[in-house]
Amino acid sequence: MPQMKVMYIKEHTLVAPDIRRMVLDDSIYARPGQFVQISVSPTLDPFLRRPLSVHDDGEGGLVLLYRASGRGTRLLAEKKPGDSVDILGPLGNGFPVTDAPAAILVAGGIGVAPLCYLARTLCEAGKQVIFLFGAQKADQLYIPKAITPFLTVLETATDDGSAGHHGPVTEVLEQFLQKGAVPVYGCGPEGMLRAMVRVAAQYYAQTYVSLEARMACGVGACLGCVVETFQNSGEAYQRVCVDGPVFSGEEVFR
Amino acid sequence: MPQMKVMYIKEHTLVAPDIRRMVLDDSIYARPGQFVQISVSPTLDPFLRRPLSVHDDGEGGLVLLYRASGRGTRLLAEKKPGDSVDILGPLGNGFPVTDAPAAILVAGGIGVAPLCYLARTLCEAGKQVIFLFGAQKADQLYIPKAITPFLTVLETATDDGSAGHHGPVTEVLEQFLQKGAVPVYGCGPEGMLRAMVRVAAQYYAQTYVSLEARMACGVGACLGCVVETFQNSGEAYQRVCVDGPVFSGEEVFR
Amino acid sequence: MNPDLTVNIGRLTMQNPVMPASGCFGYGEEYAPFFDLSRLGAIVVKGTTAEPCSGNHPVRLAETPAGLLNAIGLQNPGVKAAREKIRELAHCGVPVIVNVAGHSAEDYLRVIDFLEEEEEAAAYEVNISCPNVSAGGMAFGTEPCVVESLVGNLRRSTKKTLIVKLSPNVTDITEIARAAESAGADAVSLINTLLGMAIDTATRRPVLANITGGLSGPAIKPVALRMVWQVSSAVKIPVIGMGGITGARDALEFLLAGASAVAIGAANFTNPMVCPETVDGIADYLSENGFESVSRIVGLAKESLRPVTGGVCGCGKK
Amino acid sequence: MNPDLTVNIGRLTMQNPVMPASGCFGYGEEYAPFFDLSRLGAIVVKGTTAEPCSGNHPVRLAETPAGLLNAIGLQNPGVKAAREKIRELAHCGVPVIVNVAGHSAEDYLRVIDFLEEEEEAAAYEVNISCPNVSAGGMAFGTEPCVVESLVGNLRRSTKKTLIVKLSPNVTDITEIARAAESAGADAVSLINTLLGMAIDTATRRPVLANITGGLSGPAIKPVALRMVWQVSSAVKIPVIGMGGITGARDALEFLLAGASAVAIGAANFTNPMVCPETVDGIADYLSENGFESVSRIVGLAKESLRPVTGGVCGCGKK
Ligand SMILES: Cc1cc2nc3c(=O)[nH]c(=O)nc-3n(C[C@H](O)[C@H](O)[C@H](O)COP(=O)(O)OP(=O)(O)OC[C@H]3O[C@@H](n4cnc5c(N)ncnc54)[C@H](O)[C@@H]3O)c2cc1C
Ligand SMILES: Cc1cc2nc3c(=O)[nH]c(=O)nc-3n(C[C@H](O)[C@H](O)[C@H](O)COP(=O)(O)OP(=O)(O)OC[C@H]3O[C@@H](n4cnc5c(N)ncnc54)[C@H](O)[C@@H]3O)c2cc1C
Ligand SMILES: Cc1cc2nc3c(=O)[nH]c(=O)nc-3n(C[C@H](O)[C@H](O)[C@H](O)COP(=O)(O)O)c2cc1C
Ligand SMILES: Cc1cc2nc3c(=O)[nH]c(=O)nc-3n(C[C@H](O)[C@H](O)[C@H](O)COP(=O)(O)O)c2cc1C
Ligand code: FES
Ligand code: FES
Repeated sequence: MPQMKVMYIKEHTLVAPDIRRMVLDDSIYARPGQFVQISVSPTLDPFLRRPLSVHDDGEGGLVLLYRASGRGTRLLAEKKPGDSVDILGPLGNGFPVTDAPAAILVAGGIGVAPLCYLARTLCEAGKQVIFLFGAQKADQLYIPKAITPFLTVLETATDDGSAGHHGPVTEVLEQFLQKGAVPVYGCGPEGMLRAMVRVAAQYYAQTYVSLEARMACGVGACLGCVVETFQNSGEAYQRVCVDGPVFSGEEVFR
Repeated sequence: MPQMKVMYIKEHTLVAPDIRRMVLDDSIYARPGQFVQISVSPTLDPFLRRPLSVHDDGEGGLVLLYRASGRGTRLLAEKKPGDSVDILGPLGNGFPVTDAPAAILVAGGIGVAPLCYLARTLCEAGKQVIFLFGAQKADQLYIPKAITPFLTVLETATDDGSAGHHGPVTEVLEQFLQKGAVPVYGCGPEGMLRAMVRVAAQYYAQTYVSLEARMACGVGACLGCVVETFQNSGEAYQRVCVDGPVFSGEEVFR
Repeated sequence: MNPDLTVNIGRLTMQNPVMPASGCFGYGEEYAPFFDLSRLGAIVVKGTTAEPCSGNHPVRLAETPAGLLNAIGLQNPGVKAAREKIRELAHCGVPVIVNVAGHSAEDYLRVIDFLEEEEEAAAYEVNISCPNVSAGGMAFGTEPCVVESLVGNLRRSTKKTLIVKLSPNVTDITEIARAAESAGADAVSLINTLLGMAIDTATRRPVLANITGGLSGPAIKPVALRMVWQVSSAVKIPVIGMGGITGARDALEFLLAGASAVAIGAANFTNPMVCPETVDGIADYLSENGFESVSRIVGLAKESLRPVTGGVCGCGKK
Repeated sequence: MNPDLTVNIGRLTMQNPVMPASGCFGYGEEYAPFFDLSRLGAIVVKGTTAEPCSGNHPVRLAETPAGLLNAIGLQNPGVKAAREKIRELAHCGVPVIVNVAGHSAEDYLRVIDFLEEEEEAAAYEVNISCPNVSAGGMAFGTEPCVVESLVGNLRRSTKKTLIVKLSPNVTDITEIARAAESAGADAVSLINTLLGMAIDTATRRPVLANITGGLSGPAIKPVALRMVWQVSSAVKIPVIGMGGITGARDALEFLLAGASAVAIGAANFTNPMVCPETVDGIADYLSENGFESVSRIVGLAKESLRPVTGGVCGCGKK
């Protein structure tokens, strides 16, 4: 059940260029893949909350990882430890956990945010976690040290070759799929997700993608955040905020 | 010449209930009675700057004294030392300094703000300064300790009798006017200023009042802040921001 | 003593003057986790059409200064499926007002015919003002004679409370309000969204797939308030005011301007508790200022402008 | 290479497309301390009437969410005194556009007659859209036939560039724009303020002495942009866009929507440097995106929507 809660910032650190990690003083009992709507200003401008994935949650408090890109997230970036933020969440469906003994997680850029919490959860459920992380260049490859023990494999790829594989992360994905078709979870730019779903389909691997959409309510009431889905008979719009943000790959890309 | 300047907050202290003193790291070379337009938020809401009097200015930097009353000033109150503020100023005409060897300053509530700087300036020019300060109750009678050496006389009055004279400050004014008609400077609620001008007129004392008006530009361009003035032939509107905020009493009250 | 918050709109009695606006509260279920829905005066559900409607292509939303553009475009499951949701919602013990939409006069009639026997549909709000559909919608709401004929038809088809929702995108909204009144509407509600747009300077394209959308939120409050002021002087039927309300103070402005009740739209998105908070805030204001009922303040800002005749003072104006 | 920012509006050539809007920049002198006024494309001065006009009673201003209500009401020293100020301003080397206002058709003609021989008055902007005066003003701006006759009269009286400033408080602004065009206007400028109001819940009275006022500032940008988009498709003469511009990004939205130039109003109050900053920002955008002139991006957001015909792909819509 989503709640509206005022929380206090415990830590707020710049962990990579433009990327910040915010640790809050309370948990919201979220599942991996769920998100929150965070209020970035106490005034009427910017007007809307901003959707941010749960990067981690539990006893240590809720953790967010975000890129200060636009006006709202840049305002958020100015907050200091001790400041309060207003959080609505947990929202959305979250990643499904299958029976498979292993999973491949494909992160693109800031799409790494929700996948870290998923990685920890899968590992703690006794599964092997293959974590593939692509970004434009090396300095965007931020992965918290605390996460690495949960990963069976961590491979990176960069567009400019400044770290890991030189090329799209989906090329690395293909190598791992050749070893066995396990569920593939992805979060990142749409182009990456499309490629990921296409590659996985060749190996009959199930895919789950976490999508982004412009949101107003975040709870399913405004019908603003819809994505076209291709289920059963023809097209239909589903709400990214409650029917998603996680969809199975074939549902949204074809 | 007014300038737009980003300054940093050196001190920001609650000095009386809801009343804060803000010391900035730079001077704007203001005269007593001038004011600044301060931006209270980096966002588009609240939209307008807020006019605040120069409480002091000089080597120690610009000092403001304000009551957090509405939404904008409450946002201002949240700023911390080290934060920046955007200041437009100095604006307005300021208090005229006459040849008279003494002056009476009548402050009502937060109207004390500009009169402190005037008191210091008059004293430094070798004049006697009779400072009369009225408020609703004792805890609103804030006067900075640094100012008291500049005052020849300091008398207070409260509506509830919790400090000084029990009754309107203009009753105290009358006692001093009986001793000799010197220029009277006032800043405070309109009712107090009207009474002050009426009382002073009985003793043929010249009055100067600092007015408030809702402002947009603060520089004379929008014609939004006008007050009706009664000069020469009939009524006319004058701009509080550039023709004022200081007017001679008979010009604006009759 | 607690002030009396009751409001009557046609045959509908509401325990307080606050309702979520159409399209901004789903069918209530999304906000049930946040507060007890029975605290509301009423609930207005999403624009309902005779047949299911898939709405506009995304992108459907754009944030603007203190506001929000939307181009949802009447996505709804159709009146048949909506009926089930309305029944469920009515179980919460709050009157449900059905926002009726269509692309033709016929469409509106079909929705009303379908729901007429349903006790759970307490009233209709006829949306002649949606800017986000190509045919119908706003097109109906800008010509007094068209409004009069449409509303007249609906009036003959229903005994329920009939509210007509007006578009602000007109030269003279009082003209449209009077047309609705003379055709038999029990109340008017206003304003729907202002037609607006946004352009993305990076892609150099409109942000919304639909190009234009409806502007709502605090940005439009001054326009909405002015229209409520004008319309409540032009008609005798009650006015439901909305447009940018974010809490009790805004709601009170609308009541003082002449609205008998208020609806809250976009602010639900930023604060899911805004409706109950507004109810409480109105009650507090009435108590603090010694008004025994909310009806006492409806239009009060107009009263104060009336010159006091034969009394002590003049009108304050020279 | 520096992009070419030149814009032509009728006979008027501006070195860049940015000007302060009428009523928001006095006669320039107030902003001269902040920057060199010759950096502007033009300056539009306050609404000028034949006789001096004292304007409305205060309170004249009310802040609203991301916006500002004003009810100044055409306070100005009259065309005779204004001429002196215009002469002084023209010395700064920037074209002065005189905003012409009046309470009758006769009034407008008198202002133009008086200024016609003045070289310093480079162009007229005819304000048929001021919401803050009881007679005239907006009343002129809402009926196409009234607009056509008024503008026709003025056209016959002047050889100077004639810009007609449109009111947004109408059902169909393109109708009014076309009337101005067919009567011989060289350009239209839009939007003037939206009619709005605010109520003080403490005093339970309207904040403005005039009760209603004109809404400007970022809040109205989406409405203004939509109208510029519509009007620039409906007429062939240039459009000067305004409403809520606070910097280059906003200005670019208007240019992309079809405006040939832009005016900045309320934002001058919060940032006296907004005009020159906007000029620089537009130049930077053009350079960064490889456009050699500002005219290349005028209306570009519409181009991108044109289906590519006979080409590789379809229109992107199913
Ligand atoms: C379910 C979900 C989870 C997300 N998780 C994260 C995360 O963990 N870390 C992270 O850095 N980002 C995440 N995003 C993207 C993040 O929401 C946007 O970067 C952010 O909203 C941009 O706001 P802004 O104020 O910086 O930009 P502005 O351009 O000022 O935003 C204007 C409006 O557009 C919306 N918007 C702009 N970009 C996006 C976008 N990419 N997705 C959705 N709305 C957008 C904003 O929310 C706002 O309403 C997530 C998005 C969604 C939908
Ligand atoms: C020349 C001048 C000097 C001033 N000096 C001081 C000072 O030194 N210390 C101090 O505490 N106050 C001073 N004031 C009053 C101060 O400007 C207001 O208290 C403040 O603007 C209120 O803003 P708000 O956001 O708290 O209130 P809100 O109610 O949110 O303000 C809404 C709008 O109304 C305007 N407004 C509201 N109250 C006033 C008011 N009393 N006067 C002018 N505009 C108002 C605001 O500026 C804003 O535009 C001065 C006013 C003027 C005109
Ligand atoms: C996302 C969204 C969807 C809406 N859908 C409808 C609708 O279906 N029918 C309708 O009459 N009004 C609809 N509206 C308009 C609102 O009911 C309301 O009139 C308007 O938003 C102004 O109020 P606000 O500023 O409080 O949002 C919608 C508004 C929004 C923001
Ligand atoms: C204080 C003020 C005074 C104005 N006076 C005039 C005027 O005299 N004539 C006119 O045509 N428009 C006048 N306007 C309207 C502006 O020129 C402009 O059209 C409008 O404010 C929208 O632009 P903005 O949102 O950038 O302010 C005035 C606006 C303001 C805020
Ligand atoms: S954001 Fe409102 S339905 Fe998804
Ligand atoms: S505030 Fe604009 S003229 Fe005074």
